[in-house]
Amino acid sequence: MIGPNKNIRAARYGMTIDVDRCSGCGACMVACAVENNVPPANPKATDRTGLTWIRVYKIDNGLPYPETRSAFVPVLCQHCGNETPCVHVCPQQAVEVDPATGVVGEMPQRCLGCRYCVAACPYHARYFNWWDPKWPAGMEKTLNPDVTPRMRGVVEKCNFCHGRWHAAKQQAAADGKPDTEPVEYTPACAEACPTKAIRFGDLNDPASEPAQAAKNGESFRLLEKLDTGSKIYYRSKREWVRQIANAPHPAASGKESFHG
Amino acid sequence: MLPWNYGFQWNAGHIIFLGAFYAVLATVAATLLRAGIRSRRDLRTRKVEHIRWHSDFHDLPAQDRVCRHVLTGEFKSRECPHAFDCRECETHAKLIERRPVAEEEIFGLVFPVSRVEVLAEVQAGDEEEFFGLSFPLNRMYHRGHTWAQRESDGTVTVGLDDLASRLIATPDAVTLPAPGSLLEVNGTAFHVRKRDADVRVLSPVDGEVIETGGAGQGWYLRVRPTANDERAFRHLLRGAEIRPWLMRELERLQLTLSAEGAAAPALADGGLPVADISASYPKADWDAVCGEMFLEG
Amino acid sequence: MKSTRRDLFKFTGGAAVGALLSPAPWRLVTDTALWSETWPGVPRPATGEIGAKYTNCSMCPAGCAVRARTVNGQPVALMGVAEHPFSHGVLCPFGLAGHHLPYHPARLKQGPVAEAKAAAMEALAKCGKGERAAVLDLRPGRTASWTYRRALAQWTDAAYLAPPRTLGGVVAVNLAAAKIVLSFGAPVLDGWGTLGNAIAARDGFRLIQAETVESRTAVLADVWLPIRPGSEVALARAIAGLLRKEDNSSLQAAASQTGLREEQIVEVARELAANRPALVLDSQERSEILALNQLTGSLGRAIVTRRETPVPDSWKKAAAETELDAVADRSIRLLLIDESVPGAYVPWSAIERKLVADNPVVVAFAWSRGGYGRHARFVLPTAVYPEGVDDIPPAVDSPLAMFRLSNALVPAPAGVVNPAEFVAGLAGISASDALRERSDAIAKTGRGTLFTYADAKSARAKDVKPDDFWKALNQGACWMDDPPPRTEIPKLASRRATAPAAADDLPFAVVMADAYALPCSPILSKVYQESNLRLAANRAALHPSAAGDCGVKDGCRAMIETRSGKLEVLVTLDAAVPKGVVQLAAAASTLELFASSARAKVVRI
Amino acid sequence: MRGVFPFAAGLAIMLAAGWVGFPYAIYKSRPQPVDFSHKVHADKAGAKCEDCHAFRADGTFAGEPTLDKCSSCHAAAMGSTLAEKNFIDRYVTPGREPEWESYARQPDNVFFSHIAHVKRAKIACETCHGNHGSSDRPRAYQEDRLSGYSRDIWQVGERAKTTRASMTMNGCVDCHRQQGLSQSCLDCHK
Amino acid sequence: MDKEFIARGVKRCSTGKFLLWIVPWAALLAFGLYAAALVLVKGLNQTNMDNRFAFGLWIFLDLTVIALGAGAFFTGFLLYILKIGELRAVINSAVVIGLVCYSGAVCVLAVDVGQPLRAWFTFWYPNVHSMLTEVTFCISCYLTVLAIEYVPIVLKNRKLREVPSFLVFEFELHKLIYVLAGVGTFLSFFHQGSLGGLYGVLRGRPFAFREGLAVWPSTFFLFILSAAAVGPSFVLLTTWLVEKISRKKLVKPEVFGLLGRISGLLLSVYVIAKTVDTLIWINRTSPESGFPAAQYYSWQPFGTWILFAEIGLLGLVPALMLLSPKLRAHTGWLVAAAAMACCGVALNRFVMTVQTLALPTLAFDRYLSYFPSWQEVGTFLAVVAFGVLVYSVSFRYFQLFPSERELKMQVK
Repeated sequence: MIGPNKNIRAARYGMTIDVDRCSGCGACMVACAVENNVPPANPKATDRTGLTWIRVYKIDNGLPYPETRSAFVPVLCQHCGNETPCVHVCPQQAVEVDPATGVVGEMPQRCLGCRYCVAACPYHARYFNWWDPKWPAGMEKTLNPDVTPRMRGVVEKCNFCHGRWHAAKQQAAADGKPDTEPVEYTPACAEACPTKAIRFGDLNDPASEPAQAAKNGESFRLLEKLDTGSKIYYRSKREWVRQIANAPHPAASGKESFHG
Repeated sequence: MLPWNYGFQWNAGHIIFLGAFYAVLATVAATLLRAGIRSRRDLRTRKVEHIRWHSDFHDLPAQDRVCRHVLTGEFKSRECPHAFDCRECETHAKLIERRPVAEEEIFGLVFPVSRVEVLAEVQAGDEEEFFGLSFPLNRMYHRGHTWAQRESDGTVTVGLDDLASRLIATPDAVTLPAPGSLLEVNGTAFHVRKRDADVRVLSPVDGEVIETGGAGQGWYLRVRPTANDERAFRHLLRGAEIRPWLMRELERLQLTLSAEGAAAPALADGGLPVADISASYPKADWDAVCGEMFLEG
Repeated sequence: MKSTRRDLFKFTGGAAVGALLSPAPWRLVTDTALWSETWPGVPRPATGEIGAKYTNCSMCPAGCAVRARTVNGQPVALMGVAEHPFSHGVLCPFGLAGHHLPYHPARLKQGPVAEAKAAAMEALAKCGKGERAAVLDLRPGRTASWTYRRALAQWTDAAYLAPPRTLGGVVAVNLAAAKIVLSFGAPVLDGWGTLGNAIAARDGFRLIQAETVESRTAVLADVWLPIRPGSEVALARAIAGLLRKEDNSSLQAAASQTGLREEQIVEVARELAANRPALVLDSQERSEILALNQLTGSLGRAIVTRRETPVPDSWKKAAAETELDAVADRSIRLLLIDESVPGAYVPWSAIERKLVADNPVVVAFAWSRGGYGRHARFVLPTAVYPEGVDDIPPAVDSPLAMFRLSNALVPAPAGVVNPAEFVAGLAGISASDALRERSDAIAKTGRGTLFTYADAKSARAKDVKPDDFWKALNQGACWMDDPPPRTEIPKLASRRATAPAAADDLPFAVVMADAYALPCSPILSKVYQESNLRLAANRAALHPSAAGDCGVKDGCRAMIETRSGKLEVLVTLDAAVPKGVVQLAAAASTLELFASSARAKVVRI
Repeated sequence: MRGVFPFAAGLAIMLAAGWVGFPYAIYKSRPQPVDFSHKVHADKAGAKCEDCHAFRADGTFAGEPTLDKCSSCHAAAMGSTLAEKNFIDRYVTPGREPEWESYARQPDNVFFSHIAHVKRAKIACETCHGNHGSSDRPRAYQEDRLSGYSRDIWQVGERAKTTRASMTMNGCVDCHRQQGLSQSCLDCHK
Repeated sequence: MDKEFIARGVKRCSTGKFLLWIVPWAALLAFGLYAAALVLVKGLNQTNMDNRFAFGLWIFLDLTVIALGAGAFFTGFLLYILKIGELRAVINSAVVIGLVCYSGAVCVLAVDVGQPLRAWFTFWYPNVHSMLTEVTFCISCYLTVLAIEYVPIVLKNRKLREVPSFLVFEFELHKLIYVLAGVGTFLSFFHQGSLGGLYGVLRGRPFAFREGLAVWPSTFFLFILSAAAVGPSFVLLTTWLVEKISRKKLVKPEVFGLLGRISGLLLSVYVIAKTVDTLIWINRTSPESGFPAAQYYSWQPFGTWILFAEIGLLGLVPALMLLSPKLRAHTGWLVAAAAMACCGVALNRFVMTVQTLALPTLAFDRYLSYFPSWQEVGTFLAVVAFGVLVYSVSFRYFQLFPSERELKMQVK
């Protein structure tokens, strides 16, 4: 896409997730599903065929009981800003990085379901609709009008609750604000997190929490060395947790080390 | 895909990629079109027979495509580049120049036309025997086993040579062209059906059919040739060429017969071919045999 | 002229060219692609005016404040009320999807109301001479509970049964006051009490979590004591001994039983002694363990007496609360079970013992299939959150009395009954506007403050007219009592210890994961099925090597067998579960299994 | 001549079918519930579009006015036309909302912010909706049978007579391109 | 009864016997089509693929089949562009094989995507930077070319060529065939390459990611090489098979030898290139992205053996066998070597597709395994059956091996 015109100040929305505060309750996953009209699972679905734009993994330090210590890591689309792996593989321009927001957007209506992007994503943050979306009778009344439900056979993923972003922009227009400044809003997961472990903001704004956290010494990004320019900064005081910034270690990953 | 499409940009990527794509499409389309136009033209100009012979000839095994001058031993090996149409063959022309010796052997072909009738009466009833097959020397032979005889009235008689008629013997069906229909060299003269073999007998000459002889008179066509000078018959075999050619043909016949699963009896070893060859090889795939001998694809 | 096959070809050719030169084929190609955007099966969300409604979540005793985003009045998303002084705008995953419950596939919509009433009347008539009517109230303290008690008072020795509890009745916990919280498996940060309040108070106390499997709370705790299953009491005794500074004879025993090192136990005791008040909690509220609070100085500070939320004087003549064990066996002829709101689970085996032998009448009021409905003779459908109007008694961690309503955000289906009014009807008393009466009673006292959600404002109750008070409550508000003038030291009910588990040779000790017995929104498949973040009721977590020993693999089916029955589960491997332990979700099905003893064996299918 | 005839015949038939027959086949048309005249209301009720097609506080566009807006004047029949009578009997009296068909309704997956275009970009309603505001009778609503899109999305029919602005995605993108505005998918898709 | 359709002078089995051969394959095809229909109607949940194994058996099949089908373009290239006349003996057969492989691949792709109705978007809104776009364009174009190259073969059928226009068109088209051969070569070059690029560009999957020239990772060129190398081998293999099944001499032994030699030459070049590439990858590419290459092979069953099997046992060994004239002279060795070469390339495609996806990327990922569902296998089998059917029919009615007739003479 050609960029927005010059006098528009672009945002780079991002997140900081404090692993030490995450209780693994799953509120973010539920809030996300409710916000983005992600359907309940088909009875046959498993953790490998399910749809959760944000997924909380339970990890541990690999030591035997009783030295085992666990932590919870919410993983969502990392909105890579550097040669985004999923963008250039899509054969029909269904995936793109919005220069105005830095959000990696995906158009399910343009997607033909080849799943090349799913294979390309090292974070497994992209999900395919293996089944027709199905809500129990009457429950479709509770769907969010700001997000269209996806159909079977397409890929979908987190887009930082663009429905809320639209609403925010709409409100800005109503308040007579110009279109040149990025709007402030909060995605459902960040809003719902009981312990406020997930913080959302504009990385271009030095004052924002993610921008602050990015500088923090305890911050890291997943698969840092792949240099995907991820906009999700994780944080932990625990050394062994910070190790997940690196590639899997055969010895550790040999055994089942987390739920799902 | 198209400049007015969403997402199209005038940048190197799009131009190179789509350029290549459209180039390919264009090339393929052009090729098809060209082939189409050409074949339309061919149909218009009645070149079907010509083309059929050419594609058949193209499919003949190499050793069946040899030049007549290999038969006579003038060449070690040479593949005929003109699909057995020696009329436009310079090599052939040159060779004839270089061998006047042909004159004694080949009756009066170099004589002026005014003496044709003399020849005619000289050779009346004059028979030549090769391996028990009669190949009168006053006839000229096509490699598809037809002969052409120039009559005094300027017409040409066309018929099956002895080997051919023994292969066919009494045909199950014959379809002769209607008088007035045109023949061309290596084109179809007439159809003969024998057992499962549907044989296209190749015409030795260009010309117009004026009369056809039915079963009684042993199938023949009288043709008014389009050109009656010597050049018009230059592609036909004659005189000294007949023996080596026939020898080769008999070998081929034997090969074919044996290949077609017929218990191969001595044939070329002096033993004369019987009058009805097919009758003595009931098992042989006669279609294949005839195809082989009548040079059909 | 006769047409040849050639002509036909030509015609077809022409037709083909003509078609390609017309818009039809191209448009059809486009349209089929567009059709695939909304093809059958893809619902279209209703659009309309976006609004907000407020209520309090009644899915668990916490009763968090809720702001519902509505489209044309229909809630499409729930979130907390950030300014709320107690729940601090926090909702748990279950609360976040509460608005789906009315459409749950297991939802009950109608039942044999008339028959149930007749049968109940008949049973009542038979009562007396040792046989009695009883109401089992899974969430006592509500206005509905008062109605039950008033109704039961009409009948001779009828029993008002409530799940036994030490904390949460008149005795409440004040997390904000605690310097240390020593929790024996109580999910302090994951469903115990009010989530928002616990998280807000978290920075104020140090959390020591003693339990076998590293639960969510343990993950966030400062110290996790991985103790062997069933060794809680031993640990508590040892700590008590150390705190009393008299004997540490039990220390060594405790160390060997719990699998902790002696220094660890000593260290805990030292910390408890050093930072008072130190609050001690237990998931099963065992007296020996809660008794520690007397030594850690939390009585009166971290554990306080909570004033009763005011009720009209006319209600004072009400049946007292009795524990199920206190009722004679085979003595209940009519049992009415109110499970319209999720609450503690009482094993059916325990209940059944109390029913008369010859066809007792059991009526269950439930919003969904499952639960006690499977055992009851009649199951009557009730409204479910957010359909019903009901009040939510203060949660265990609320030191102050509270009164808040869970208002109907969507209309309840026609066929549902209100359990309280049903029972009141049987007893011939009127309870239709009990809530209003109580609201007025509270307003009359003039005590406390009223916090309204829409405008996030607090007002002194005495400045609010009863009508406005009632109106505010119905539009989303919360009344909170003033701190009592003088703190009175609460008495911790000392219940006799539950009989020690029958000696059992089965290889696995069973540990319950987070207890959410009742069906929740289908969308929770995200945490239960589409990522095994939480242990679903049909799953069992084992240590990989332990699984290897009984020949089961990740994701394969297995049978959990106990003395009291068997249950088919899917195996999940979890290195954080110690060998010799199997972790299960505390659903109705599982709780029934382990009513008698908490040991099991795992058999591959 | 004779050789060409069958080809020509086939060509002609399919061309006719494609250009004339197909549009009838692909669109199903529905009449509007009420025989509403913008012209009359422009004189009597309010000159500006916003008078009836209002914005909400959160900036969302309310679209067609609801019944209460109508019944504020049409509490009882105004005038004696049949259309008026039908309107009162069918909708006002029973208090039923007329199920208007909006010609310019975009597909479900489109997020079009009226306020951004009208208030911020100062685009006149007519630019896209043409002179619909001064129409005298509502024309039938035509819907694509397969895709369910309104016919007006394509640059055809009544709208085309009075405006050049296309309501297809290309239309939006062209303008955004000229204005140098964002053209990312999620800018306009939800 | 269908004798007049069978070329003159060549022996074909009786119609009844032919039907007997056809029927089981047709049945298999029907079953496969049913499986595919299930997938199309009910969706991809019918497969065992999932969000981690986004690609499964089918993509592996496509890559392999297209590599093997490369014989068509490469033989055409050698015959019409480099004028190696001996290959006329197998070109028709090669074309049919190519057609079968490519059409099969395209059909499977159509089943593999979640929304086939939108597949044309790739042409209408192409993202020219995507390898998949390149693949889609090239394969569809090349399939068209193959179809056109197949036309003369069909029209040459004894019965059909009695229709004058067919006869003439065949003749004229055949004269221009070298153009198509050229175009085919161009297209194949690019899509064989982009199929390799498909995985080579996945920077999120360090196991597959490779550095390269300009926009193309090294796998781009390796795939071209390997395909060109194995194409002739596969032609050789199929020809040999057909000879065995039909119990006939179809091509001169020299042709076998020639095919073997070409294959051997290219294969050895490929093996060298592949080795160099692997070394660079192990020592630079992979470590730089934070993934020590050794770890990939610590997840069983994918130990280092798979690497050696691919490059050594099924790469170097057959290459040497094909290069040695002594072994080449011996049909048994020749065929064995060709078969090994084909397996080698298949294994390479397997590693690229399946192993890549099985390996974890995140620190807390698990190593995953995948086994195709019967629907996937069924669809796979449908392609095989389809291929056998098309080839059998072509072999029976068209002249796939022009020298068959004269060879018949020679055997006697």
